Amino acid sequence: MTTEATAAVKLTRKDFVTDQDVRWCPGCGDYAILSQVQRVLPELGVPREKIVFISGIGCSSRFPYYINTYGFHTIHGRAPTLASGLKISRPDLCVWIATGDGDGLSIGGNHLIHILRRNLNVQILLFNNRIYGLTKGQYSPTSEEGKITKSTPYGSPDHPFNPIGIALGAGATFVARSIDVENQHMPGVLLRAAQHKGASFVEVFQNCNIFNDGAFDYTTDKENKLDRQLRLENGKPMVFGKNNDKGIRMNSQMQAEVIEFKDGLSEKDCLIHDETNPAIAYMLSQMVAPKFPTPMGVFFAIQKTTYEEVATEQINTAKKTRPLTIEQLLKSGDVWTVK
Amino acid sequence: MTTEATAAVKLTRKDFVTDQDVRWCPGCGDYAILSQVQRVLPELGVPREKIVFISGIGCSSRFPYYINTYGFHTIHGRAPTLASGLKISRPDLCVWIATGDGDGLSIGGNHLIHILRRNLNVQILLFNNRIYGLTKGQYSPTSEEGKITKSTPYGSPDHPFNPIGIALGAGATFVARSIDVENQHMPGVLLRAAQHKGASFVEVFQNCNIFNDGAFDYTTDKENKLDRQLRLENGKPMVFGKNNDKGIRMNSQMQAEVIEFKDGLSEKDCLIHDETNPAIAYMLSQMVAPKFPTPMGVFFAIQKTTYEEVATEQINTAKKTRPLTIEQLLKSGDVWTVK
Amino acid sequence: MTTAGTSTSGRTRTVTPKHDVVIRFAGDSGDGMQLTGAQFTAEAAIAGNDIATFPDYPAEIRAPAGTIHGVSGYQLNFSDHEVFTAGDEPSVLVVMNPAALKANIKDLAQNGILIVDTDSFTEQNLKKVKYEANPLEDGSLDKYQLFKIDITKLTTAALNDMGLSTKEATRCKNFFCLGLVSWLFHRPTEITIQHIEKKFKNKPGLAEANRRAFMAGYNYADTTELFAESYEVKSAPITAGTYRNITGNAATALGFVAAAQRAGRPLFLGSYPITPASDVLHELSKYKALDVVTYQAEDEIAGIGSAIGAAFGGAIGITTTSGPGLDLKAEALGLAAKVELPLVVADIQRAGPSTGLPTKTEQSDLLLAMFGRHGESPLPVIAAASPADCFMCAYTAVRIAVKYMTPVILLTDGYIANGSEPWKLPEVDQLPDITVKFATDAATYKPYSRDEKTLARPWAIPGTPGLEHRLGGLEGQNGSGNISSDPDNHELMTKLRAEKVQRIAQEIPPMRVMGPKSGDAIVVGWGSTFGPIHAAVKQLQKEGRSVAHSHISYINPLPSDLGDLLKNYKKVIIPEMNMGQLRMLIRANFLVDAIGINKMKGKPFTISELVTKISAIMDGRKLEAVQ
Amino acid sequence: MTTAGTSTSGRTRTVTPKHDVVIRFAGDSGDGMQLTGAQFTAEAAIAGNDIATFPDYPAEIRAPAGTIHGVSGYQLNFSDHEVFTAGDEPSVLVVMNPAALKANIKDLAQNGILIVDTDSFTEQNLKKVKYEANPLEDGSLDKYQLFKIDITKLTTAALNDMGLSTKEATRCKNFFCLGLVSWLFHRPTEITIQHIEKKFKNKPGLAEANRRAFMAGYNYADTTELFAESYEVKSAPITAGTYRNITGNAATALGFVAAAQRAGRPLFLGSYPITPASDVLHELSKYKALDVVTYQAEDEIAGIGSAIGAAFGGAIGITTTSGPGLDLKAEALGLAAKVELPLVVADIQRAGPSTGLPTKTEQSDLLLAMFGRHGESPLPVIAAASPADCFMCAYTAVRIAVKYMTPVILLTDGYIANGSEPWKLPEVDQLPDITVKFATDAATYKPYSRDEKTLARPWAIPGTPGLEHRLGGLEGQNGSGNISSDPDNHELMTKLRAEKVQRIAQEIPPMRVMGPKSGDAIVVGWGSTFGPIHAAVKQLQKEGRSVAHSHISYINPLPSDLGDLLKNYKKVIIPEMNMGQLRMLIRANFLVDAIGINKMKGKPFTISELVTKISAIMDGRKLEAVQ
Ligand SMILES: Cc1ncc(C[n+]2csc(CCOP(=O)(O)OP(=O)(O)O)c2C)c(N)n1
Ligand SMILES: Cc1ncc(C[n+]2csc(CCOP(=O)(O)OP(=O)(O)O)c2C)c(N)n1
Ligand code: SF4
Ligand code: SF4
Ligand SMILES: [Mg+2]
Ligand SMILES: [Mg+2]
Repeated sequence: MTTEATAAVKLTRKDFVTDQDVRWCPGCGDYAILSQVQRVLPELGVPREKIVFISGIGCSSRFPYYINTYGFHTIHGRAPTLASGLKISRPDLCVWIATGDGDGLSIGGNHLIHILRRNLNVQILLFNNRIYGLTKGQYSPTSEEGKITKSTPYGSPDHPFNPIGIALGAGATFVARSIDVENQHMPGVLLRAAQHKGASFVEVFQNCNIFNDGAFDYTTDKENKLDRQLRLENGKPMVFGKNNDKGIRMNSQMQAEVIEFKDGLSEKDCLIHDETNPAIAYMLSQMVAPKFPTPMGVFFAIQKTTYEEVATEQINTAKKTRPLTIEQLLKSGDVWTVK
Repeated sequence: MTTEATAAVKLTRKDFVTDQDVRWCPGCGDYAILSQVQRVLPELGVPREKIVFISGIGCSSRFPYYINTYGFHTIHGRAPTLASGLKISRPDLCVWIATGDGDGLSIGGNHLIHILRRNLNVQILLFNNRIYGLTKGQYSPTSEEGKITKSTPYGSPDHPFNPIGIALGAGATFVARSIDVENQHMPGVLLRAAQHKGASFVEVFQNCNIFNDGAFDYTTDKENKLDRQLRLENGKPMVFGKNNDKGIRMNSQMQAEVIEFKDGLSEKDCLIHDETNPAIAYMLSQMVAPKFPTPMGVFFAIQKTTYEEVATEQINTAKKTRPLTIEQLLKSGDVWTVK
Repeated sequence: MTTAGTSTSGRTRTVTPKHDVVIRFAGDSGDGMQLTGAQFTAEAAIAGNDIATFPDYPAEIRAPAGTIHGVSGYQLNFSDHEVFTAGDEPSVLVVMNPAALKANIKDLAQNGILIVDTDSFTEQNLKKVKYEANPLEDGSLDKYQLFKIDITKLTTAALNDMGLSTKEATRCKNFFCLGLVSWLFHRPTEITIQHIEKKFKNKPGLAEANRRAFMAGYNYADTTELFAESYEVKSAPITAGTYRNITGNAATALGFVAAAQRAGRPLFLGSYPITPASDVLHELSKYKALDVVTYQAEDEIAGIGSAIGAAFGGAIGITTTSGPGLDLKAEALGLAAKVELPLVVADIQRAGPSTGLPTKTEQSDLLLAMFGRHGESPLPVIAAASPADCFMCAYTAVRIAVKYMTPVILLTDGYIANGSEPWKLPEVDQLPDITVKFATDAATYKPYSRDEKTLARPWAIPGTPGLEHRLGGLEGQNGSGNISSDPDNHELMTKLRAEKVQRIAQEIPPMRVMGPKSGDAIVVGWGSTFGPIHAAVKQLQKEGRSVAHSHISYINPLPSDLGDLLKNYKKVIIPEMNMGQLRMLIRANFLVDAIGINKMKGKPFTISELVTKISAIMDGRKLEAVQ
Repeated sequence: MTTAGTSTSGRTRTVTPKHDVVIRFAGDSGDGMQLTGAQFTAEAAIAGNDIATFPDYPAEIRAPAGTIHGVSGYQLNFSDHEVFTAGDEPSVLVVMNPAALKANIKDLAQNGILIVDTDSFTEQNLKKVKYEANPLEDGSLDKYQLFKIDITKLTTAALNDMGLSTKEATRCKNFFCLGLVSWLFHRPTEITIQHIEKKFKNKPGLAEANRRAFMAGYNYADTTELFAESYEVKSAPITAGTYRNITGNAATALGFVAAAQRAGRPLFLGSYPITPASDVLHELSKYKALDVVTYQAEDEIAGIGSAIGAAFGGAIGITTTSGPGLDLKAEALGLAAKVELPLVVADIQRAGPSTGLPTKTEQSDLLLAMFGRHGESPLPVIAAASPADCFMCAYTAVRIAVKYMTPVILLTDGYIANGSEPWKLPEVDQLPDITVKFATDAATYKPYSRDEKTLARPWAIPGTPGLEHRLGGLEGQNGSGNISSDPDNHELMTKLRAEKVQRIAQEIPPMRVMGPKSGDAIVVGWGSTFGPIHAAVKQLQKEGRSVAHSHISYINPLPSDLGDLLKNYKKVIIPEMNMGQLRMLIRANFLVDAIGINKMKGKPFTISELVTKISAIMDGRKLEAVQ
C-alpha cells in the first residue's frame, strides 16, 4: 500500500461500513473476512477517500460494495488489470484487490501472476473456498482431485493449484496465508500486507457453507488446530503443536520432516523461518496436510522496486532532463514552412 | 507423449522436413531448435501421422509449418487450449506445443500454468529469446529489468519472469532447460521430455539475432561455458567448472552457495541433484548468473496421473457400469404418454 | 359450470372447471419454491395439460433472508388447450413471506387467489421490506381472495414426532404448499408421493418428512373447507406420443448428444461456467457413457480453444456460454472460421451490457453473434424458439457444422433455458442424417479442396497416414491451404467463406406463416419471443385483425423466401427483447420499413402487451402512447 | 516543355518538368528501402511538393534473403498539385534484386523508368524466384526504360578506403540509390546530407559512409550521363503554414497527447503490441515529459483493463490495438460502457479474419466496432480518412469520451497508419476545447446523475473526500448507481445509454459534399478510402459525370443530415475494403438501395479501378463485368 499514511486521520471500523445490504449467504466465511478488513483499515492511517477496493466477479468479488471507500466491481478475472492502471497513474492511492479462487486463479490467473511479477504496490486478498460459489457450485482450480461437484459428477480429474506456490513462482515479493475464522491471526497478516511496499498476496481460506462446507475443518478444528497449523514467525524456529512440542526439520537433501521434541530433539533442530529465503518459502508451500501442519502467516517478504515507482521516476526524470511542451512536440521532426 | 510408441516405424530426420520455405531470419536460433527436434522425432518410434505440433503466434510459433507432421498454428497465446482439447479427446496422439516467451508467458501465461497443473501428457517447448521477435522488438516478460526496446525507450520497469519458477509453481511434473546452440545437450532433454508421461515443460534459450542478439552469450560463451553452466544429472552431486572443480552446496538455512574444491571441500560436500524434490528444483530455478552457474537439464520430474487418463477412465467406467443408449437417455426423467 | 366432486376424504366438494390456470409460487431463495413449482408442473403434465413454466430467481445465491432481493419465483401455466407462454398474470399466487408478497402482488390478477404463510409475517420481516402495516390485516389485499394459513406452524406440527430440528422441519413447508394446491386443483396424491419416494430414496427420513408435509397440506385443505371450491383443468388435445417436461438447457444438451451419436463421433464440450448456461455443462457431464467428455476450462477462451482442438482431432466440438463469454470467444471463433473446422458455440443470452442482470433474460447478443469478430468472418446463426425447440436447434447446429465444415452459433436465452414445456420425444433414427466422412486418400487430399454443393473442405484428422498438414490463422491458398499473401487469393477466400455460409440457405425449410398469406401486418420474431408473439397474434386474429406471425430460426443466412414473404404485408412488425437487432438486419437486407416493439426489462413479453402494441402499430398510433 | 539546367558538376542537362511522379523503391527486407523512401519523401516535401506515401512490407521479419516473401516496398507520389493517394502505378521503379523485380514489375507504367541493381542478378538469386532466364538480358523488359547499374559494386568501391566490412559497405547501397534518384529529380544534395549527419550523429563512421554512398550515386548519375534527361516537379500550391510529413500512427499518437494536454490530465496508454498498431505505443512511450505513461500489458484485455483503471483514477485512458486485439477487448469495453467512464480504443485495422494478412490493410472491423459486445452497448465510432486526419480524429475521440463520459472507438487502418502525407501543424490553443471538471461536492454528488445536454454522468475520482462510491458491471439505478434489478430501471438505463451516444450527433458538423448537391450518384466512403475515392470522383467530374463524394467520419452516431443528403442522388455507391459493412448500416438506417464496390485484397483502391467501377454502376452495368 501507499506509504503516505497521514497520521491526522482517526477512523474507526464503522467508517468503513457501507449502507448496502450485505448479500452473502448467512454463515458465509466472507463476513468474517469483511469484518476483519474493516477492523484493520483504520489502523493504516490512510484517509478513506484514498483507499480503493477492486474486484472481479464471484461471491468474494462483491467485497467492494461493503466497504465504504472507493470501489470497483469489474469483470471476471480482470481486477488486477484495472488495479494496475489505477495504481500506476495514481501511486498516491492505497489499492486493494479482492478475488476468489475462480476469479483469481482460473480466468484471472495470468493477470495475477503478472501483477505479482511487476510488483505493483497493491494488496491482493484471494478468498480461497475451493469452489465456484456465485455460479452455484462447480469445482475450482483449488478443488481437490476427484472432487464431486455439479460439473464433475464423476469427480474432478484435475490436480489443484497451490496458490502460495503460484505466487512464489511468479516472483511475488510478499506471500502469506490466513483463515476466515482466525480473527486473531488475520488482522496481523493484513496489516503486514498493507505495510509491505510492493504486491502483497494473501491467500485466505474461506468457508463456503453452501457449496463446499467444511473445506477447512481439518485445519480449523478447535480441538486440534494447534497440531495442524504451523504459525510462521520470521527468525523463529518452526515449532508447533498444542504443547509446542513439534517442529519442522530439514535434512541435507532438502527434505522437510516433522519432528517431535523427544529423544534429544528440540526446537534447536528446527529450521529457522527466514522470510527472505525463497527456497524456504517454496518448501513451506509444498507442506500439505495431513502429513504436515498447514503453514499460516507470512511465507515470504522481500523488497524490490515497484513498477509504479520506476515509472514515476522515469517521468520525473524526463521532465527534468528533457522537458518538452506539446507545441515543441508537434513541431519536432522534419518540419518545413510554406508561405 | 504417448507411450504407445510403435517400434515398427523407422523414420529419419528428413521425414520430418516440410516443403515450406523456412522464413526465419538468417542466423536465428530457431533453426537450431528445429533441426534438433527433427533429429529427435525419429527416435520416438511414433509414426508421423500420430504427431501433432501446435503453436500460438510469434516467430517461434511458425514452428509447425516446418515439421512434416500434423500441425496447427493457432492464435496468440492459446496453443495450450487447443492442445488440451485435442489430447483429451485423442490420447493416442503425441502432442507438442511450440511457444515463445511472449506467446507462452505474456498473453498465454494462464493457459500454460493450467495445462501444467492438469498434467496433460504433452511436450511444451518455450523458445525464450527474451524479446518479441515477430512484432519487431518490444520487451517480453522475460526481458531484463531496465531493458531498452521499442516500447521501453527509457528502460523496462518490470521484473522478469523466471519461466522455470513459474512452471514449478504451477505444479508441473517435468521441468527442464536447454539452449539452442547446445546441440549435444538439447536432444537428450527433448527425449526425456517426450518420454515423460505428463506435461513436460522445456525452456530453451534462443538467440534472436535481430532484436536481442547475444542475450545468452554469457552462458554460451565457448571459453567459459563450463564455468557458467551447471549440467544437472539426477542422483549426482552438483559439480561444474572446466575442471569439474566447483560445486553447489546448501547450508542449514537452505541457502545455496558455490564452493570451490579446495581447503578440503570436494564433491562430497555438494548437494545431490534429486529430480523428485520440489525444493531443490525451486532453489535451482532461483540460481542466476553471474552469482551462480546457470542450471541446464532436468530440474524436476515426477509422476502424477494425467488429465486424459483419468477422463478416459471415467468414460470407460461409465460405459461399463452405467451403460446408456441415446434412446434411453432421451426417455429418462419423468416421461408420460399421450394416446 | 360447477359440478360436485368427491374428495379423497369423502366429503363432497365443488369443482369448477377451468380452461387454464397461471400459478406462481414465490418465497425466499431458501424456501424451495423452485422445487414446489417443478413438482406441481409434473402433476399437471401427467394429467395431460399443456404447460409452460418460467422460473425467476435472484443473482445472489442466498440474499439475506426476507429481503426483496432474495425472492425466488416459479410460474406455471397449465391448460386444456395449447399454451405458448407461462402466462401473463398469475391467477393464483402462493407467497411464503412479506418480501415475496411485496415483490409479486402487483402481478396477481384481480380477484386472484392469494395463499400466504402467515407465520412469516412477523414485525421484523415486515420491517425488512418496509411494510408500515401488516398487509394481511390492513385491507390492502381486499381485491384478492386471501387465504391466510399458518403454513410453517402446521408443517412443523405435522412432523413433530419425527425428531427433526426446527430448521429441518420448517424446510418441508414447500411440500405442505404443494399439498394445498394439489387439493385445490384436484390432483391425485399418488404421483407426488411416488416422486418424493424416488427423489429421496437415499434419504428415507427426508422422504417421510416431505410425504407427511405434503399430505398435511392436502388434508388441511380438504378438512378445513378452507377453499370454497376447487378447480379442474382438463387435459389438452395433445398429439399422441411420449412426452417429458423439459427445460431449454436440458434440451440443448440432449440435442448435442443425439447429434454426436448420429454422427458416430465422441462429443467434446469445452466450457466455463456462467449463468444461465452452466446447466448445459452440468447436464452433459452426466453422459460419459455416451462418449461425452466435458472439460471445464480455465476460461471461455480455453473453452472454445479446447473445442477447436477436439474438432481438429475429429470430435464434435462444442462450447457453451452466455454473453460475456461470447465476447471472449470472438478471436478463437475467427480462427475456427478461417480454418473451417466444425464447431458449435451455444450462447444462452442474458441481460447485458457487462454483468448486467445475469439471471434475467434478453435477446441482445444477436448482432454480436453476427458480427462480433474482426475481419470478414460470417458464420451461421441459429436461434431456438422454445424450451423444446432447443433440442432440434442444437441438433441442427451440429449437423450444419459438420456438413459445411464451419463453426455455428446457437442462440437461446435465459427465458427458454430455464423455462420448460412438454417435449414430444423424437425417434432417434428418424432425426435428419448426420454423416461424417473423414478424408483418407493421400493421393487426392488437399486441405482446402471444396465440395461442390456445400463448399466444405475435407475433414482430415491426425492419425491418418499421408494426410499430414498444417492449419493456421494466416490466410491460405484455396486448395493447398499454404500460407498465401496473394491479393487475389485473399479476395477469393473471403468470398468463398461468405458463399459457404450463404449456401446453408438450401437447408432452410420454407417460412411457416401462421395466419393470412398477405394482409395488414406480419409480426416477425426470432428466438424465445415465439410463445408470446404466437399467442398475441392468435388473439388478434380472433379479434378479426389481418395479421400473421412468422418466426425465423435461421438468422444467418436468412431464409431465401423471407424477403418475398414480407412484401405481402403492409406492415412488418418485429418484437424483440433488445433495441431492434433483427430489425436492423431485416431493414438492411430487404429495405422494408420494419417497426420494432422492444422490451429491455429482463423479462419476456406478456401476451397482452404485445396485443396492445401490435394493435397500436397496425392502427398507426405511436407506441409511446401505449407504453 | 524541356529546358536546360545546370547540374552541380557544371554540365548542362535537360530538365523535363512533370506534374507528378509516382516512384517505388523495392528490395529485400534488409535492403533499407523504407529508409530510402522516407528520405526521398522528405526531400520532396521540403521542395514543396504535395506528397502521399504507401509502405508495404512482409509479415516476416526477414524472410530468407532473395525470396518474394521478403520483398519490402515504399511508394511515393509527389506532385505540383494536390494528391490524395500514393498513386496507382509507379512511373519509376527502383529494384534491388530479382525478387523485387518479379514482385513489382507488373505495376510499373508503360515506358516507366526501371532502375536495377545488376549485381544482385546472380544465377542463384534468379533461381530463387524461378526466373528461367535473366530478365535483364532476355528482352522481357523492353517496354520500360531500363537502367542497369552495378549499385552494390559502385557503393562498395566508393567506400573501399574506409575499413568497413563488405557487409557494412553493402548496406549503404540504399543511399547510393537515393543519390541516383535525387539527381534524377533535381534535388539539392544539402538537405539529405544534413539529414544523414543528424540521424547518425552518434555514429560518425556510418554518417560518413552513407554520405559518401549518397554522393557517389548522385555523382554517378551526373557524370555518366546515365539518364538522358532529368525531371522537375514544381512545388504545389499548398496553404501557408508549417508542415511535417506524418504517418497515421504518429499522428494518432500526437492527437492523443495534444488532447490530454488540453484536458490538463495525464495520458495513460495500456497496450499490447500488434501489427500495425505497435507504432502508436512506440511513439507514445517517448513522451514521458508530457505526462504520458505507456504500459505494455500482458495482453489486450489487460491493456484495456488498465486504461479503464487509469480512467477511474482521472487519467485520459487509451488503448491501442488491431483486429484480433479488439476481439479480446469486447468484454471490458462493455464494462466501460456500463460504468460510463471515458476511454478511447484505437483499432488500426488489418486484413482478417483471424491472423489473416497482418501487414496488409482492410476496413473489415467496422461492424465489430459497432456491435462486438454482448448486450446493448452502443458506442461512438469515429474513423480517420488519411494519415494527417488521424491527428484530429484521435483528438476528437478523447474530447468526446471526456465530454460524454463514454468509451469511444477510433478506427484507422494499415494503409493510413503506415502511409504518410504532409500535415499542417495546428496551433494547440486553437484546437477545440477539452475541459475536465471532476465532481467534488459531496452534498450533491450522485454517481449517475446526468448532465442535461450530454447525459454524461459526473467523473468523481478517488482521493476526493466524501465522494466514495462503488462502480460495477451489474445494472445500476439511474442517479444513485446502486445495484438494481428493477425491470423499468433496466429499460431506462438501456435507453439512456443509447440516447447518450445519439446525442453526440450534436457535435457533428454538416456533411461536406465534393461535387453537385444532387445528381446521378453520390459516392459515400469512410476511413482510408478517402484518397482514392476523392481522386476518382474528381476525375469523373472532369469527365462530366454528375457524381459527388461525401465522406463519413462519425459512424456512430451517423450525421443527422446524412439521410436527407443521400435522397438527393439517384444512386448511392459505397466503396469499402470489406464486403459491405458501412453499406449495411446505411441501408438499415435510411432504406436506400446503396450499391457497394468491395475490395478484399489487402490493398487500397486504385483511382482507376474506382473510376471504372463507379462509371459502370452509374451506367447500370454489372460490376462483375468490369472486374
Ligand atoms: C466472463 C465470465 N465468465 C464467467 C462468469 C461466471 N462466473 C461468475 S463468478 C464465477 C466463479 C466464481 O468463483 P470464485 O472466484 O471462486 O468466487 P466465489 O463465488 O467462490 O467467491 C464464474 C464462473 C462471468 N461472470 N464472467
Ligand atoms: C491477439 C494478438 N495480440 C497480439 C499479436 C501480435 N503478436 C504476434 S507475435 C507477438 C509476440 C511474440 O513474441 P514471442 O512469443 O516471444 O515470439 P518470438 O517472435 O519472440 O519468437 C505478438 C505480440 C497477435 N498476433 N495477436
Ligand atoms: S455461495 Fe458460498 S461463497 Fe457464495 S455467499 Fe454463499 S456461502 Fe458464501
Ligand atoms: S526476429 Fe528474431 S526470433 Fe524472429 S526470426 Fe528473426 S532472429 Fe528469429
Ligand atoms: Mg471460490
Ligand atoms: Mg520471444
